[in-house]
Amino acid sequence: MAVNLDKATVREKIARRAEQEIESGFYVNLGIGMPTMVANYIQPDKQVVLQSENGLLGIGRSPYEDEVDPDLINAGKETVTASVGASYCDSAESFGMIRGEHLDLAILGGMEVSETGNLANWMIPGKMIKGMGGAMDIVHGSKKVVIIMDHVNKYGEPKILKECSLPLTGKGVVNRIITDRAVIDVKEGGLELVEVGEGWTIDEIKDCTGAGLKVHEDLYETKQ
Amino acid sequence: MAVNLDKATVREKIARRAEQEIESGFYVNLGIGMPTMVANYIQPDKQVVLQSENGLLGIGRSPYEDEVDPDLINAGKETVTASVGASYCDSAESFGMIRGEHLDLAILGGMEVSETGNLANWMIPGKMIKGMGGAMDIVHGSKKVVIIMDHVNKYGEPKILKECSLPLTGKGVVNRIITDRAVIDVKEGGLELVEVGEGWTIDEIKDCTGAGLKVHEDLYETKQ
Amino acid sequence: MKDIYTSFQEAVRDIEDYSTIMVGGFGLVGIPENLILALVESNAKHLTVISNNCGVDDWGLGLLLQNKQIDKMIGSYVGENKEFERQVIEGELEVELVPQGTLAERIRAGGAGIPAFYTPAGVGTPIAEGKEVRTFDGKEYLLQTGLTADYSLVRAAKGDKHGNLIYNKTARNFNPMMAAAGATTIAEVEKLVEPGTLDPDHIHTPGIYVQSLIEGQQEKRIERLTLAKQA
Amino acid sequence: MKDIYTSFQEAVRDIEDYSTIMVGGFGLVGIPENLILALVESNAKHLTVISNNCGVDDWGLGLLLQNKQIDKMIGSYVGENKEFERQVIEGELEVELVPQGTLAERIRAGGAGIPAFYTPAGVGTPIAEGKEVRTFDGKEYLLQTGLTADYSLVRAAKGDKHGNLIYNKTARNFNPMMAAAGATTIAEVEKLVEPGTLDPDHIHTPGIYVQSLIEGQQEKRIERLTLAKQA
Repeated sequence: MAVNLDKATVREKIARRAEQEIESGFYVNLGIGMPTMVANYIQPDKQVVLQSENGLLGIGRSPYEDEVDPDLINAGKETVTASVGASYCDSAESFGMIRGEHLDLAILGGMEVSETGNLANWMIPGKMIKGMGGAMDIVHGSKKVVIIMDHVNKYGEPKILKECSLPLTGKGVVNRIITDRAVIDVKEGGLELVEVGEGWTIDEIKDCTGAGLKVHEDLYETKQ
Repeated sequence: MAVNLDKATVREKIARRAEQEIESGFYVNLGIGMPTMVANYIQPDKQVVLQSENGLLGIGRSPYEDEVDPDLINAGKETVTASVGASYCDSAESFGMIRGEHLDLAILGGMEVSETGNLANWMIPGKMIKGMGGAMDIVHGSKKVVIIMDHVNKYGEPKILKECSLPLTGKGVVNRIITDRAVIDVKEGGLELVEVGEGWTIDEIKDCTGAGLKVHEDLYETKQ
Repeated sequence: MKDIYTSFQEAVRDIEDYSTIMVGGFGLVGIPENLILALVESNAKHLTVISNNCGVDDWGLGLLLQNKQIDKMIGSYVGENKEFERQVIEGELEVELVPQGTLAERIRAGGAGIPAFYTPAGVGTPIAEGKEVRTFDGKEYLLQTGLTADYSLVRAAKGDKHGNLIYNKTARNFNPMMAAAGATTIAEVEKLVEPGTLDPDHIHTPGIYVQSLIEGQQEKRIERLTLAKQA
Repeated sequence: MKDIYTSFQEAVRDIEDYSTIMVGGFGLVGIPENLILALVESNAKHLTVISNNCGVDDWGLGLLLQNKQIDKMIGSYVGENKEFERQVIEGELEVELVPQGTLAERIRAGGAGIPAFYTPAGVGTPIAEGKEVRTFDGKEYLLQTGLTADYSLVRAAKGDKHGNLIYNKTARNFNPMMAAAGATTIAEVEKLVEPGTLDPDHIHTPGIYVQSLIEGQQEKRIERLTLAKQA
């Protein structure tokens, strides 16, 4: 049975599930928007270093008013602080770090994901193009790329598809998709449903997914 | 008339002439061996920054005994000091500086130079190969490359040739050759004799040069 | 050895119409504010600007846009600027979008004498159109070329009179690569000091890349002030 | 988060026969002296070593040579070592000579996920044999590939327990690029400090590149002591 939750609750739910992808000791890049929220839910016992592609390895919490430094922002252009043991670098080094696969995990937003792990998340033809920013580099640069997004668009249509209809950000780059309804892995042979959200059935997930889904043998419901 | 000078005097003579290539404000790379000696003759009124490809921009004088830092050497592995306003960098940055043509001048030693500006200065077939070090990069990296060497080898044979017989360090890279007997420029149409050393005639220089020489219209004798 | 200016107008005086200019900064952080203001005043037109972003409507490179000085913009994210959108739609402004890491690397390559390199970013995307795709070790990569500029305008926290620069925190971003990739690099520094004042191990941009310097004070506008909730 | 060792033997324990190892330093400056000594003791054989030089007969990588642990050496200048010469002539040791700037850039590329790039160095020389030559803007360049290693052994002046490293003067040289290009990077530091002690703007190698650290004291042998004449 479908579940109706307000938007903020949905976003928090997705962010909390995404947090479970982060292991202690990981270096992680969180994309702009909902992925940035994931930082708020990182368990305090995990030692995690967040990278910001504008040249900060070790993003700290938001600053108190008297701590604000206009020279210190994250890739979303929000004021931040640096964590203990952080370091700054230039953008070439920062993306060398990304492209060289030194990050353990990247969590990014998505518009569409295909069954072969193609990702579209940067432009809609006919709309003004704002630019891809660092997304096209980041999808190639992490040991694991996790996309977090709503399972369907505002018209109720699937965002997980056989083929993306939008221009790609990267080809064959996604490892896992986390939505408000399910967790799906991109495998050699196609998509695999690994978790079903509370209140949803396997068949309902299949119905709102635009590509074939194998069901993982140890499928379990998402714990909140 | 040929001139006989002891080796040290010849080297000093060449080094002093090479120093005249350096203008105030220049960034200069001096090769290992005789080129390094050029630093000793730089006029005190010239502001010159010497680059060492192992990561020092601003080589200073040799250290006094109590100034020696084993972590501070030049590319010839000699202990040095850093000049006021110097900076250190890694080898990739250092060669980026070189390759990106940020240096005004490189003065290097040579075994053979051809009339098209080819340089051979790193290996003699049949002898143990020690490696090219930074020479193959440096010859491509400066706005002007000056080779300093004896005009002839120990058998009295020309080292300036139509074609190099030794394996090349770089192709078409030399701008000027300074020897104990002459200064010769590499031009589009071939070699051009621009200075004749004291005690030498133009014909004598032509005789000991293995390639055709045009004579520069303002030819004058080297001032010592 | 370097030109030390006291007037920003003078610092940018030689920048002519049709120049290619790199401008440091990420968002509004680390931008050479006063050099940009002077460039607006200079009214140099038909510029090609290489910068990660294009400012906001009323600050940074947005001011050059308002004044219609830019013919072409090369950047990775230009979404903060309505005038930008208008000029693109009207066909007044040409845009080349480059993935941010590729942009950083192309500028680094330009300054370091690397004419081209391969990168995975953009394979299979619209960015790959017209570009060579080549496989190394079973993975596809795009050929990308180095970028250089006639002028680079950068901002640093400290600079000495030999041109050595030190940046503050994330204001470093694209500035060091641009300093190296400009035929003429003009550095706006918050504090200009005598040579020998800065620790040679702390220099981010070696002086060889910088042709002139000028000290100035910045507004340092904040785009998205985000504060922690007071406990 | 990082492995902090107190025994150099333990630090190199996992390095197996047939590993590819990058070793920082230029001449004897900036070499990880104690890690090399431990590697000699470990007796790991058939190593491929990537380093600008190969030590001298009785110090640095020369000790690995003496102990016949190296199958192949990739470097730019190997002329300070008689045993090296003997092994090459006897066919015991394979050598790949790479121009120094190309070596530095290949290692940087390896760490930065760039599979290949073009460089002018070596065009028209024996280095170009078997390599693609390509013309950009009328000038010829060689295609060179990135280099990575199973292990990188580097030395820094200071390191913190998050793996951030700061180098001293010209002891920096190849160490930062190698730190990034090693699948596992082991840092020998002169002084190990707590996170937060080092200024984030002064870090040369961000901790992400470093997997383990060990503090040790170095002899810092000088190859060519050159002194100023006392006035």
